Amino acid sequence: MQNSDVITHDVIVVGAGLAGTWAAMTAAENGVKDVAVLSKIHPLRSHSGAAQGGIAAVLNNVRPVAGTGPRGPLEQIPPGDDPVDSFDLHMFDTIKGSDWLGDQDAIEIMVKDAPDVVIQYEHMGCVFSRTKDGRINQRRFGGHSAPRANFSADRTGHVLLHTIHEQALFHNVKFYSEWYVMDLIIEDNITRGVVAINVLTGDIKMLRAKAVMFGTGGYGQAFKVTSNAYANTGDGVALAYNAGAPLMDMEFVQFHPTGLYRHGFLMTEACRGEGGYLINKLGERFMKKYAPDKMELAPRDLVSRSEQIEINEGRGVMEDGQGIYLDMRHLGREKIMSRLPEVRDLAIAFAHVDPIEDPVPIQPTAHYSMGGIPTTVDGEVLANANGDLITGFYAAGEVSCVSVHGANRLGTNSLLEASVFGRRAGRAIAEFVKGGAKLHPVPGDPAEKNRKMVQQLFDNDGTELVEDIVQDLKTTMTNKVGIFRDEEGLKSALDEIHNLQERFKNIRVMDKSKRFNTNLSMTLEASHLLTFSELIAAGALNRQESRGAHSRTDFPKRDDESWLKHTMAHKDEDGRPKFSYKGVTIYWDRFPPQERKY
Amino acid sequence: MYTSTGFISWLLRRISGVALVLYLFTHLWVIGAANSGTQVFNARLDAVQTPIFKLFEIALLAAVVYHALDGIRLLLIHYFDLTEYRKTLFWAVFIASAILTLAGGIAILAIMLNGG
Amino acid sequence: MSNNDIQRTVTVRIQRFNPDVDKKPHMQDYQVKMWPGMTILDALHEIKTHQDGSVTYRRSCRHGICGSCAMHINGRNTLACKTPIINEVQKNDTVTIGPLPYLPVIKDMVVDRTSFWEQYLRVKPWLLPPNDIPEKEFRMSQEEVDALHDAEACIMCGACYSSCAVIGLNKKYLGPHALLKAFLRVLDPRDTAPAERLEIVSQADGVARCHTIFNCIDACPKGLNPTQAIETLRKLAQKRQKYEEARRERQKHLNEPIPS
Amino acid sequence: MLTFKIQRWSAIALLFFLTVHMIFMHYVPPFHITFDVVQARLSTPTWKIIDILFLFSVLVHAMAGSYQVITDFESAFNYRKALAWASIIIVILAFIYGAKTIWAFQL
Ligand SMILES: Cc1cc2nc3c(=O)[nH]c(=O)nc-3n(C[C@H](O)[C@H](O)[C@H](O)COP(=O)(O)OP(=O)(O)OC[C@H]3O[C@@H](n4cnc5c(N)ncnc54)[C@H](O)[C@@H]3O)c2cc1C
Ligand code: HEM
Ligand code: SF4
Ligand code: F3S
Ligand code: FES
Repeated sequence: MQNSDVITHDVIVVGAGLAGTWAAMTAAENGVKDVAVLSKIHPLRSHSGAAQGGIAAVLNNVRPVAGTGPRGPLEQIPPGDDPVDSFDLHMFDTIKGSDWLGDQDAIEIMVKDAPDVVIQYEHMGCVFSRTKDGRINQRRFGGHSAPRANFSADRTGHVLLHTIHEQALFHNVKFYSEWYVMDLIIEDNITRGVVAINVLTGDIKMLRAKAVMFGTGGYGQAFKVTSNAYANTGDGVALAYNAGAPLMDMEFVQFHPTGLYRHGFLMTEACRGEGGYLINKLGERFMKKYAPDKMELAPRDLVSRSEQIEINEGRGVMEDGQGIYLDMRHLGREKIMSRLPEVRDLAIAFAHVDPIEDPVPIQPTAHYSMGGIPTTVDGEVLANANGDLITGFYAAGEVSCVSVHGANRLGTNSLLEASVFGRRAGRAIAEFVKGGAKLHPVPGDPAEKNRKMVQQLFDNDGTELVEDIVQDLKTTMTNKVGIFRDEEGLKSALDEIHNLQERFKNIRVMDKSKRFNTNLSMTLEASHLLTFSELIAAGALNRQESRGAHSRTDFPKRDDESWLKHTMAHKDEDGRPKFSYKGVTIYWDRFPPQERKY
Repeated sequence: MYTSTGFISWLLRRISGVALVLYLFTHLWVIGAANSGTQVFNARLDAVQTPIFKLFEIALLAAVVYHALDGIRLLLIHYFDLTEYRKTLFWAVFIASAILTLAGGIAILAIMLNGG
Repeated sequence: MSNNDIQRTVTVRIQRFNPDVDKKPHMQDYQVKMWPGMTILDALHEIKTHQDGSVTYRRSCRHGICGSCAMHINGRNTLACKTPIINEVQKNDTVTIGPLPYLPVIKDMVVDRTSFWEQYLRVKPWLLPPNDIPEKEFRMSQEEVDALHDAEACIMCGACYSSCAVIGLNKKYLGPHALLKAFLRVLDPRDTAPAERLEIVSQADGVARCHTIFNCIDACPKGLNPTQAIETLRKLAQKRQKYEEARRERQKHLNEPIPS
Repeated sequence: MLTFKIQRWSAIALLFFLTVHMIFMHYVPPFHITFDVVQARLSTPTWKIIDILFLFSVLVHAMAGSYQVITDFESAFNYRKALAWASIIIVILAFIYGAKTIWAFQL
C-alpha cells in the first residue's frame, strides 16, 4: 500500500447530518484532537436541514388553554403552575407510537436526555421561536399527547444543522466535504477504517481510524414518491451490511401522510399540528372514522393508511384520484405566514396553490427509515442478536436502529434521536479513544480493490442504464412493499429485486471521467438501493403480522405472541440475507403492550 | 456577468465618477493658467469653449447630474431603510437625470448657436 | 398549463466544461419532453440519467432547502429545484443553463465555492455565548427572534455571492452571505462578541466594499435581503463600543422572563 | 470603513458646493466665461473661501473614489496601503496648486 494514499485520523465520522456532527463535535469537545468528518455532500446540505416541524422534549413551556379541550389554543405555562407534560408521558407516547416494538430502556434515555439536548442547542445559538416570556415555544405534533415539539418556524432542522455545524467548526473538527465513502473495512470484528472517493478529483483513498462512526441518514430513495433527498440512498446500511454487520427492523418504513401531491415533498406535520384538516373528495374530515379522538393528529402510519383507504375506495382528489386535500385556510393568513412560511412557499412553487386561499393536494410519501444498524444506547454497533459488539464501530441517527422508534416513529422524535444518540456516541467514542484504542492494521489493499471495482464498472460496456433499474425498483417497492403489503406482492417484489440485481451486472456508466463523476456515485448508490431493498421485502415477507408502519392485509392483526421481536438480517456466505430475531426490552410493570387506539 | 438595475446604476456611477475625476484635473490645469496671467488664461479657456467642447460639456453635465442624483439615492438608502424601493429609486434617478441633462443640454446648445 | 404544453419538447442549452479535456466552455443542446410541474432540476436529471451521464451538477433535497443546486438559469442565479421549467422557456423554446458566474468551474454546473466558505469562516459563524450558562434556555423575546429571521433562513446556496459584481472583481470581499451571517451573530442578544465581529466586518474588505449593487437581493432564492443587513452592520460599526455595552446590559437579564 | 465614511461626508459637502457652483457659474449670465468674470467673482473673500472648501471636498471625494475603484480589483487590493498614501499625496499637491490659483486672483 502506498503511504501517500492512506489518510489517518483518530476518529472518522461518516455523515455530517445532526447525528454525525453531534458525535464529531462532542468527541472533540471531550478531548479527542483528531476528528474528521466525511460527507458525500457539503455538510450543510445534509438532509437533517430539511426537517421542518420540530424537535421533541418535555420542557413544559406551554399548555392548552384550560377548558378548550385537547385541540384548543396554546398558552405559556405561568411560573409556578403545575407542569402538564412528563417524561413518562413522552415515553408512553413514543412506545405506543412504536407499537411496542421500541426498546424501552433506549426510549427512556432519549426522553430524559431530550430537554438537555434542546437547551444545549439553544445555548449554542439555535434560534427557536419563543413564548411571550421568552422561553422556547412548543407546538403539538402527531401522536404526542402534549405540546412538546420545540420549533423554529418551519425550518427547525435547518437551524439545528447550521448551529451544530458551526460549533463543530469552532471545535476544530476537520471536514472532508464531497468525499463519497464506498467501503467499510471490518476484519475479525475490529473496525479498521473506510475507503472513500474524493469526488472532486476522483482519487480513491484508504482512511484509517481507531473508531469509525456512521451517521449516514435514511433510505427513502428506494420509493417512488418520497420526501427524502436524492442523497438518502441508504449507503450506510448497505456498506455496514456488506462489511458483515447486521441490520435490524429494515421492513419498517414510514410513510408520511402529507407529501405534496406528485412531488412527495413534505408538508410538515406542523400543518396539522397548527390545526390543518384532511379532506376527501366529498369534503369530509374522514379522520373521524379512523381516529375519532386524535383526528388528524393520530400517528403517521394510521393517517397514511386512512388516506390510502380513502384513495383506494375512490374518494381521492385530483385527476387520477390519488390525492387528498390538506386544508389550512381556516388558520388564517397571519398564522400561516408566521408559523408555516416555508410550507407556503413550497405549495406555491410546486402545486401553484396558496394555502391561505386554497386546500393543498397531498398524498402519502415515503419518509423515514425506522430500521438500520443495531446499536446500544451509546452508539456501539451490535455484531449479532446476542448483543456482542463490533470493536470501534459506532452509528447514530436515521442509519441506526437503537431502537427508539420501533415499528413507527413519532414526528419530532428523530431530530431528537439523531441529536441525543449522536452526542452519546461522541462521548462513548471519546472514552474509547482516550482509553487507549489502537490503530489496527489494514489487511490487503482495500483502496486498490475498490479502484479495480470502479475500473470494472467503467469497462463494463453493458446495455442497462442505472436510472431504468432504479425506477423499476422504486415502482416495485412503492406498489408491493409500500403502505399495504401481502404475501403475494412481497414474493413477487423479491423476485423482481433479484432480477434487478442481475440486470445491474449489465450496467453501463455513461461518464467515465475522474473529475467530479456523479454518474459513478449514482451507480454505487443504485447498488446500495438494490442491496437493502431486498432486506426490506424479505423482512416484510417474514413478519406475518401488522405492526406500526408494517401493514399486512393478509395478517391485519398485531401478533405479540410470535412477533414482539426485532428482525436481524445478516449477509450469509452466499450473499443472501439470513434472518435471526432479537427480543424487545419492555418495562412490563410500567408500559406493557396494549391495544393501539387513537 | 450579472446585469440588473443595481448593476447598471453601479457601472454608470463608476464611469461617471472616473470621468469626473479626469475632468477635475483638466479643470484644475485650465484654471491654474491664472497664475501665468490673463492672456494664457483666456487662451486656455477659449481652447475649451469651442463647439466641440460644448458637446463635451453636455456629456459632462450628464455625468455630473447622474452621479450626483445617484449619490443622493445611495445616501438615502444608507440612512433610511429603502432597499425595498431599489428599482423605483433607480428609475427615478435615471429619468430625472435624463430630463435635467436634456434641459441643460438644450440651453448649452442654444447659447452656442447664439454665439454666447 | 395547457395540454399542448405537456406534450411540448424544449431545448435545454447547457454550458459544458471539463477542464481536464476542454480548453474552454462550450454550449450543448439537449431535447427534453416536459411534464406538468417539471422543474429545471427534473430536466437535468432526465438528461443526466438518460441522455448524457457526464452532465454534472450538485443537488440533494429537491425542494429548495439544502442550497446545493444554485445555478445560472437564463441569466439569473436561482435554485434549479425550485424553478418550474415552464416559467423559463424562452421564445425560441430554449432554456439556457450554466454555472454560477464569477467562480472557478470544476465541471459543468459545479463551481468551486472555496472562497465562499473561507469568507463564511472569517466572520466566525459560531455563537460565543456568555460564560455562565444557565440551566434553562436564555430568554429572548419573539421580536428579538424575528429580527434574526432573514439571516437565519439563509441556506448558503451562494446565489447572492456569485451575482455580486464586487466578488467578480475581488474574492477578498466578505460577500453578502458572510455579512448576513455576521449580522445574525451581531444581533443575537446571546452573543458576547459583537464589537469584535463589527471590527472584522469594518475592515477594508468588509461592509465598505459593498457598493449597494443589490444583485444579492435580486438573486436570493429565499427572498432574503443581505443589503439591509449590510446597511445595519455599517451603522452599528460606527458605535461598536456603545453597542457592546448595551449588549452586556441586555445579558444581565438573559435568565429573566421577558416583561410583557 | 474610513474611506467609505470620507466618501459619504465629502459627497454631502459636494452636494452643497456643487449646487452653488453650478448655479453661479453656469445658470446665471454671463454664459461665456472669461478671465474677468472669474476674477470678479473670486476677488471677494467669501467666494475664495467657498471655492477653497469646494476644491478640498472635491479632491478628497475624487481621490477616495478613485482609491475605491482601483482597490476593488483584487490585484490592486494587496497594495492598498501604498495606494492610499499616493492618493493622500495627490490630494495635498493638487490642493496646494488649486488653492494657490484661487488665492492669486486679485482685482
Ligand atoms: C422532509 C423531512 C422532514 C423531516 N422533519 C422532521 C421533523 O420535523 N422532526 C423530526 O424529528 N424529524 C424530521 N425528519 C427526519 C429527520 O430529519 C431525519 O431523520 C434526521 O435528520 C436524520 O439525521 P442524520 O444525521 O441521521 O442523517 P442526515 O441528516 O440525512 O445526514 C446524512 C449524512 O450522511 C452523509 N452520507 C450518506 N452517505 C454517505 C456516503 N456514502 N459517504 C459519505 N457521506 C455519506 C450525507 O452526506 C449526510 O451528510 C424529517 C425528514 C424529512 C425527509
Ligand atoms: C453632488 C455631488 C456628488 C455626490 C452626491 C456624490 C456621491 C458619491 C457617492 C455616494 C459615492 C460612493 C459610491 C460607492 O461607494 O459605490 C461616489 C463615488 C464616487 N464619486 Fe461622487 N459624488 C458627487 C460628485 C462627484 C464628483 C464631482 C466627482 C469627481 C470629481 C466624483 C467622483 C467620484 C468617484 C470617482 C467615485 C467612485 C466611484 C465608485 O466607487 O463607483 N463624485 N460619489
Ligand atoms: S442570502 Fe440567499 S442567496 Fe445568499 S446564500 Fe443565503 S439563501 Fe443563498
Ligand atoms: S450585490 Fe454585492 S455590492 Fe453589496 S448590495 Fe449585494 S453585496
Ligand atoms: S436540491 Fe436542495 S436546494 Fe435545490
